[in-house]
Amino acid sequence: MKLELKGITKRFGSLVANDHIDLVVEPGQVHSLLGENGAGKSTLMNVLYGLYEPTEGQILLDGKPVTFNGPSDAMAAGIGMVHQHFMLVPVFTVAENVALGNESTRLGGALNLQTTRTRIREISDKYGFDVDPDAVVEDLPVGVQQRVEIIKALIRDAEVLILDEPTAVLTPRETDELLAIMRQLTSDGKGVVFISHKLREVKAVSDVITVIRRGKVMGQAEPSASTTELAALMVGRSVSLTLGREAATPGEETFRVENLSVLSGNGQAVVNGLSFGIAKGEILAVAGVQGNGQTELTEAIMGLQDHVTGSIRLDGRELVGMKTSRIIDSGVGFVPEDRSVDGLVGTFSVAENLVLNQYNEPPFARGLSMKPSVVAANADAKITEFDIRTQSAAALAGTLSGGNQQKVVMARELSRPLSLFIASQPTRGVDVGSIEFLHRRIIAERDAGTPVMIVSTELDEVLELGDRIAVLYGGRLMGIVPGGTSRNVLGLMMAGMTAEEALAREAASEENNTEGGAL
Amino acid sequence: MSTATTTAPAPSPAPETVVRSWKTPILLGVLAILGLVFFAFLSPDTEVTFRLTDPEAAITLPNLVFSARAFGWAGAIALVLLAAWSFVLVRSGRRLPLWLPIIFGVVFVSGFLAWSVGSTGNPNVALYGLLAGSVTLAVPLVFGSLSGVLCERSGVVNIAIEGQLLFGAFAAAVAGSLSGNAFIGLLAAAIAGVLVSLVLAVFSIKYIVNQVIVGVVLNVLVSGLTGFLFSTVLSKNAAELNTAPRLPNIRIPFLADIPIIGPILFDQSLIGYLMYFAVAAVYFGLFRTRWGLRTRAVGEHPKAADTLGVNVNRTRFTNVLLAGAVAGIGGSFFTLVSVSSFGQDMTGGQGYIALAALILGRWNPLGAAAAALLFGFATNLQYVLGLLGTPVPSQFLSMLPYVVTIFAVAGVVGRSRGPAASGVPYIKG
Amino acid sequence: MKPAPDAAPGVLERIVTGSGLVSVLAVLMALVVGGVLIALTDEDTTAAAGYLFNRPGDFFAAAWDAAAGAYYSLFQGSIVNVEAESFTRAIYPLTQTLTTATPLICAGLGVALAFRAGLFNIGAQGQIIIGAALAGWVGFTWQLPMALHLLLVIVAGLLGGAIWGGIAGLLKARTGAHEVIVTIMLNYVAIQLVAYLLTTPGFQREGSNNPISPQLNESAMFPKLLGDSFRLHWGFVLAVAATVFVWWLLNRSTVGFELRAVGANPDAARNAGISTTKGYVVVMLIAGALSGLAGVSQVSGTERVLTADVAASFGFDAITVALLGRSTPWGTFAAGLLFGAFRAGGVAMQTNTGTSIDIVLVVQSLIVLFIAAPPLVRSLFRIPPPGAFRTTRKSAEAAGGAA
Amino acid sequence: GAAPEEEAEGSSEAAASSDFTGCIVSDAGGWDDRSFNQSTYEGLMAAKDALGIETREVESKDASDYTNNVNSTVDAGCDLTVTVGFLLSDATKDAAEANPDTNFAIVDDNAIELDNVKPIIYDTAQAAFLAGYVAAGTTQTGTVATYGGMNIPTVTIFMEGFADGIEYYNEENGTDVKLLGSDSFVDSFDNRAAGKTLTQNFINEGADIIMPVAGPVGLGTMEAVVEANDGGKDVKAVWVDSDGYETAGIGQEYILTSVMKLMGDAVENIVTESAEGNFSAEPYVGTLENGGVDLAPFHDQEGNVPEEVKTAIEDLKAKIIDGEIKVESKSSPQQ
Ligand SMILES: Nc1ncnc2c1ncn2[C@@H]1O[C@H](COP(=O)(O)OP(=O)(O)OP(=O)(O)O)[C@@H](O)[C@H]1O
Ligand SMILES: Nc1ncnc2c1ncn2[C@@H]1O[C@H](COP(=O)(O)OP(=O)(O)OP(=O)(O)O)[C@@H](O)[C@H]1O
Ligand SMILES: [Mg+2]
Ligand SMILES: [Mg+2]
Repeated sequence: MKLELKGITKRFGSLVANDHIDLVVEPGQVHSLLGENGAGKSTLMNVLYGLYEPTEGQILLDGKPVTFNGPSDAMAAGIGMVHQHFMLVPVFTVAENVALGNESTRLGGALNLQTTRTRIREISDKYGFDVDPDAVVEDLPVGVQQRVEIIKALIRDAEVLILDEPTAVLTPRETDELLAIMRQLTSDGKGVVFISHKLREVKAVSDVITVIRRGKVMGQAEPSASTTELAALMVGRSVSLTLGREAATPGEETFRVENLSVLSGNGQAVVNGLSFGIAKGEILAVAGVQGNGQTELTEAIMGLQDHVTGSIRLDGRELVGMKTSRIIDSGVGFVPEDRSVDGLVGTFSVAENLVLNQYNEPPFARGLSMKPSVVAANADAKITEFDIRTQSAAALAGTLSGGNQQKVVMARELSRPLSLFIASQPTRGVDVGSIEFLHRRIIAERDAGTPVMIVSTELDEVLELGDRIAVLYGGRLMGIVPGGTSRNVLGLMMAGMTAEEALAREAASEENNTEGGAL
Repeated sequence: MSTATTTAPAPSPAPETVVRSWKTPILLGVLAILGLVFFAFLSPDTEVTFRLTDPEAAITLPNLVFSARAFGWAGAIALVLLAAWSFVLVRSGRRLPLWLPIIFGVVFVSGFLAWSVGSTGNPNVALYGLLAGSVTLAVPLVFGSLSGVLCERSGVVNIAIEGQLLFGAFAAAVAGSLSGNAFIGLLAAAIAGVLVSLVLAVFSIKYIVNQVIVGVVLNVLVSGLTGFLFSTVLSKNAAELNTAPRLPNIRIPFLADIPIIGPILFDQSLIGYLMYFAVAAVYFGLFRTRWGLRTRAVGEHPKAADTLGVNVNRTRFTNVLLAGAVAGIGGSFFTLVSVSSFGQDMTGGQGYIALAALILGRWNPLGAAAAALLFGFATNLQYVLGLLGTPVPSQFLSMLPYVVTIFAVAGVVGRSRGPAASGVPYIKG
Repeated sequence: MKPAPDAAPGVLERIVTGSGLVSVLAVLMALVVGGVLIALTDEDTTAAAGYLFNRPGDFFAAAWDAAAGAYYSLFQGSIVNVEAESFTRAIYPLTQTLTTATPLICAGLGVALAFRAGLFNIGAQGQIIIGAALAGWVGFTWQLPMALHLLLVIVAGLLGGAIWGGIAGLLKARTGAHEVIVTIMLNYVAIQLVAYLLTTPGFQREGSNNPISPQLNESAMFPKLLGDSFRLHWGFVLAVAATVFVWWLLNRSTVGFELRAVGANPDAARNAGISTTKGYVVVMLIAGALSGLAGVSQVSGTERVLTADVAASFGFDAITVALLGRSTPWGTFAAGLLFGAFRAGGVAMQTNTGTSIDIVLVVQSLIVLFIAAPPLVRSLFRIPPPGAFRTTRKSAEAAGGAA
Repeated sequence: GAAPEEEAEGSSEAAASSDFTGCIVSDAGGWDDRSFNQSTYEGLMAAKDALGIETREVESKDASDYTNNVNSTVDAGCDLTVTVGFLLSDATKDAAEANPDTNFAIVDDNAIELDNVKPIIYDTAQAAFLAGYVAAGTTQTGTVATYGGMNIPTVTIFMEGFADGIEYYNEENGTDVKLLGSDSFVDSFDNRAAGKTLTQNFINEGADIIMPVAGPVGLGTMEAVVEANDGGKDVKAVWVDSDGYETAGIGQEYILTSVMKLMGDAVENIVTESAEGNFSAEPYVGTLENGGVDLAPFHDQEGNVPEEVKTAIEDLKAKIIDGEIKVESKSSPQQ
């Protein structure tokens, strides 16, 4: 089935998210979309999937114009979509999730999940998915959840499959497997629309690349184009993808984690016997695919986890068992991974959010009384310093764009004397220009002599910032390697190999001079 | 592609510590100590008699007669052993089997029953009547909590159960009186419940007003409206407008003669039978049908349902209306079965109790019905103890159902979560 | 470069689209619905309806008389009695409104405060009762000098309410028990507890076994605010002070910052080192204390005695008051005054025109519903939505900028 | 229907219509409580019909209304305000002190000693005693029952008198008739379902005569009694306050008798006296002697009450009136 978009425009109020976009997806092709945050990629796909009604423009299937009044129309027409944020009901089983909206029923409306299970097994066998129809989705790893999403599309006989940033949450290995699946799908004659910020993947899998900037198509690119070319096309200027920076000059090790374990509510060890230290003036980057214990590690340090054993010492003081407020008072700055949920109160003003964890300390408060003027003055200063784009300091934080929300959190945490700085996904959802700025601030903090711990699932960022790189897998430390270690080694570690094994294998493969399959 | 011979990490040693939830053992321990003190040490030295059947019933069973002291000691020891066993299990990091708290609960309730009845002036009680009365008292609660289940499972908080019950009772009385036909009264009650729901749905779904606000206000509105109409219209024309015909009990021959459960299950009013049917139907509907799958999806993750072509707000709308019909029918129990006339605010806060039953029952129709029955039991037990002449002041007996609920919510249910999207309006796009 | 702040909306725009107009219309609509109900159930009107087609004028005249008469009495009973002989009598209704509003405001603040911390406090009723019981007991048993006695009565009331609220907060924090259920159940428990206490000699009048306490000692009473001809007492001043206090607490204090953060986003609060569990306990203690203050104003201001019915329905009305006031302190204050007026005026309406006071509940709840749904009111009266002008202006600017 | 003549007014109203205004303020129970609010109200209405006076009726929603409501009747120019229930005692006293020219009467309370307040109280236990005797003499199962709406003296006085009557019967006849529920309360005057379930419990425990003292909740008892009789049992009820045969509206054929507290008559008399300018603050105490309390006729149950019981009742009544038998309840009005 050939899919054509003609002159698609989508406005949100005065914002033009898509501006006369033309796009053709041929059967048997992987068509990639590239574009910075907020360029309008997801919006375009939502239009295509019937979730948004286009302000202008036309969708053609095999040359015939169609209109979608909702996702069910799009699905009926053979379009399937795997959303940037999974659209799975966590408490349902795989079969229930797949059946939803497409249920087969017996007499009287009773569900017949058996047929769904059978089809899931068929599809699962055909593409090697290995998905249990009766597993509850919230218990599944993200990689498997994503396969469930793909099954949802395939079971509805999708001819065109939209994948919106499907690799953001995958290990390099899982990514490889997904790319293989995409190839298998195209060889079955299906069309695939693939959205990703990871230029390497896009180059590896695409047949056609379309670049979008500020809602407009900037043009097509060859998969053979270099990453710098692609980045320049995306952003509209040449981007230095690497940050020139001084090497670290580590000082005394003031932060030490010893044999740390964290248990989840149902008794599983989600962090298992970690030991490491961070010196003053050093950045330890913690790499790993989401869900391997990074969240729990940072939360354990912050006193936000309940079942913690082992020891966390900062400047000689034991943090385990200390209350979060005391830990913050002892100079730990923390940027949580999900800013809008954990880092900000959306219905508070920007000014209030900028003092969210210092509201009760001088100069912002005296006794029980807060000093609004000081809070406001602080906000004005931070807004300027961090270039936070907001209507005013009194604007609600929830109305800011994602990148600006992140800047609010960073501004708050970086503007007090710190003895340890922890940032999870410090630049998630932030555009290239701001990434550069935030990275510089983090390095400045390091250079001021603060031990820094960065947790990131982006290998680029890990490599960019890490003076040393620790990799977590299944709650365990696979090893700590020096900054600049090759992607292959890191990828192997993220898939569960220890540092020694990974380095050994890397050395072996270099010796044999065989081509590494991994990207 | 990568040759993917991942060396699996060495099998991880069992973590040194296990998460142990001491909540259940502690609760059981406290209850066991209470049991030991009251049922055993403070046990009355009396013979208690539980009559299992009406002496005039077709089939009669012999009375249960035993010593309150012996029974109390046996029960208390069993409680202590069960509590100790739960401590042992938790210490060794094993899961508590589900039967343990259930058995514990049964032993505790029987122990309490024997102790409390034994302590009255006349330790001889009709167990069959105690149970049958509990069910009767629970009928409107069951309907009310089912209404809550239907709403909340689709993502709409229903505080307006009280209003639905009250309006149902009112409509049943008026329509029943005017038509002289109880079935028309029943129908009118369902419609009245739907009307209340309609306001809830329009305001909370269409106009995205906070669902809790709409619910609270609807209760006030219905109370005011029915109170106003009652005092201005109904009480002046009581004969024409407020003398509803009653729905008689329908006795199923033979089955109704089964001791204890017979009268409960097979000698009920139409509304009583409807109650059993409604619990089963809502349970089956929610967990075994297409409608239920969609309803639950909409209540858990409306956006996911939307992307699969389920119309979120329409699903919510229909569920809320259906819930109104269910609660309305429950309300008609007050005026078509219980008594045959409407009285101002006659539902007396039962809608709020139904809300509690819903949460206590963890948003599950069976659980909610069980919680409603527990409440009915506690209430009727309070009446029975009162009539047998207990030394406890009547006001403290009256607190029994409420205190039981607080214990149950704090001790048993705790941090259970409702449907994830309950109370969150769905705005498309 | 920072974006320029939006220009203030024009005066005309504010008048035409403003929420003030919507609120006024909401009240009007509620009054109209109530008026229709009054008219339809009025005996003269129904009589005239019998010959509607012969003389339709009669019907409408009767309907108008019924509704207008009732509302006129409502006004007379709540604001000013224009027919009164003396000035004192004329403004007496207004002072009645303030007196009735006092417990509504205090308890409403308790509900509103909890709401801001994300807790739904249905337990104001029980908190008022326990607060009143403790305050009343101190008031009629102890013999102390004036100021000290009253102070202790107030403290006792605050304490009683705080304990009752605190139980719900503590259970929520420790076990996760749903505060809606716990507070509802505690209401019933409180009623029974006080009913029991009123059967004990310590709480009953000497020589009587009616469940009614002795009158509070004079030293334990709020002085009258405007002299003895009015019932208005210093409890109202305390209600104003409580409003100021809650405003300060929410908007200017560190505690309020914590509570609001916990209410708005408990996860972010935890990450910022704010203890949500402590927050729940603290907010329920304060909310309970505010309701307890409502109990004090009843028992040692308005009613002077403790009965099982001392809380009337103030605890439940307080929920509506808080909701109407959008859980802000001054909004709650204003809503309390409005509801106080309805309650006070409802009495006169009933006495003078025989209209059932239940109509007040209908009107009150309709007001809350309509105010909560501005789009409904707007669409009924075809008022443009807020920002309708602004959007056009903005897009014009955008277009200009693009050009 | 046809339109009335335009000039209809003024013709039908009795010329005798004085400019006297009689008013009434209920307690939170409201007019339809099938208890003292209702009968007081009916008394005032009877006076209105008989004398053609003006009336105003003020129903209280809850305790916070009492003072306002009493004051509002003063404002409305009432000459006599009848307030119902001890809960209005303070409000009535305050208003009476502040308005010495206005007269008040208060039902079920005798705590006020003022020249313009007339207490109206009832020694209900006397009539309840007789009812207890009848019940004990009529029961087939040897078990009778009672329960109250709330644990307050105006309720418990019925229950205590009833209990005393049963005890007296047992002593006289050497029987062992049991009374259930002398300490049972449903904590409500609205929850009819509770009354019904409680009554079923009583029936299960063998009671065949039940006396509810709980206003409208008693209707729940009547439902249960009717159901029990339909199911082949022989169960009766004793109504209170008014003659239930006339007022209950359901199951009257099973009403053995009623303990009447004839407030209507007393109120009518007091309003009449007051309208005629003969108000006195002398407390009115309803007793068997003055007919303020009484036992209702047996109506349909006439045949079920043994003759010897009927004669004993007449005898007892006489003895109570002349003080030979003292019915003392701790809830009796203290004089
Ligand atoms: N429902 C909406 N209402 C208003 N604006 C919206 C809405 N959805 C998206 N936008 C805006 O439209 C623009 C395009 O957003 P879109 O989500 O399509 O970006 P994207 O290219 O997918 O970005 P990312 O790479 O971050 O996923 C953004 O400025 C966004 O804020
Ligand atoms: N649902 C929405 N409704 C209204 N406005 C929205 C919505 N989502 C986003 N916006 C607005 O759209 C604009 C762009 O949002 P978005 O998060 O996509 O920006 P972005 O391009 O990613 O910004 P940044 O570079 O700061 O990350 C912001 O002004 C934001 O406030
Ligand atoms: Mg963005
Ligand atoms: Mg996107």
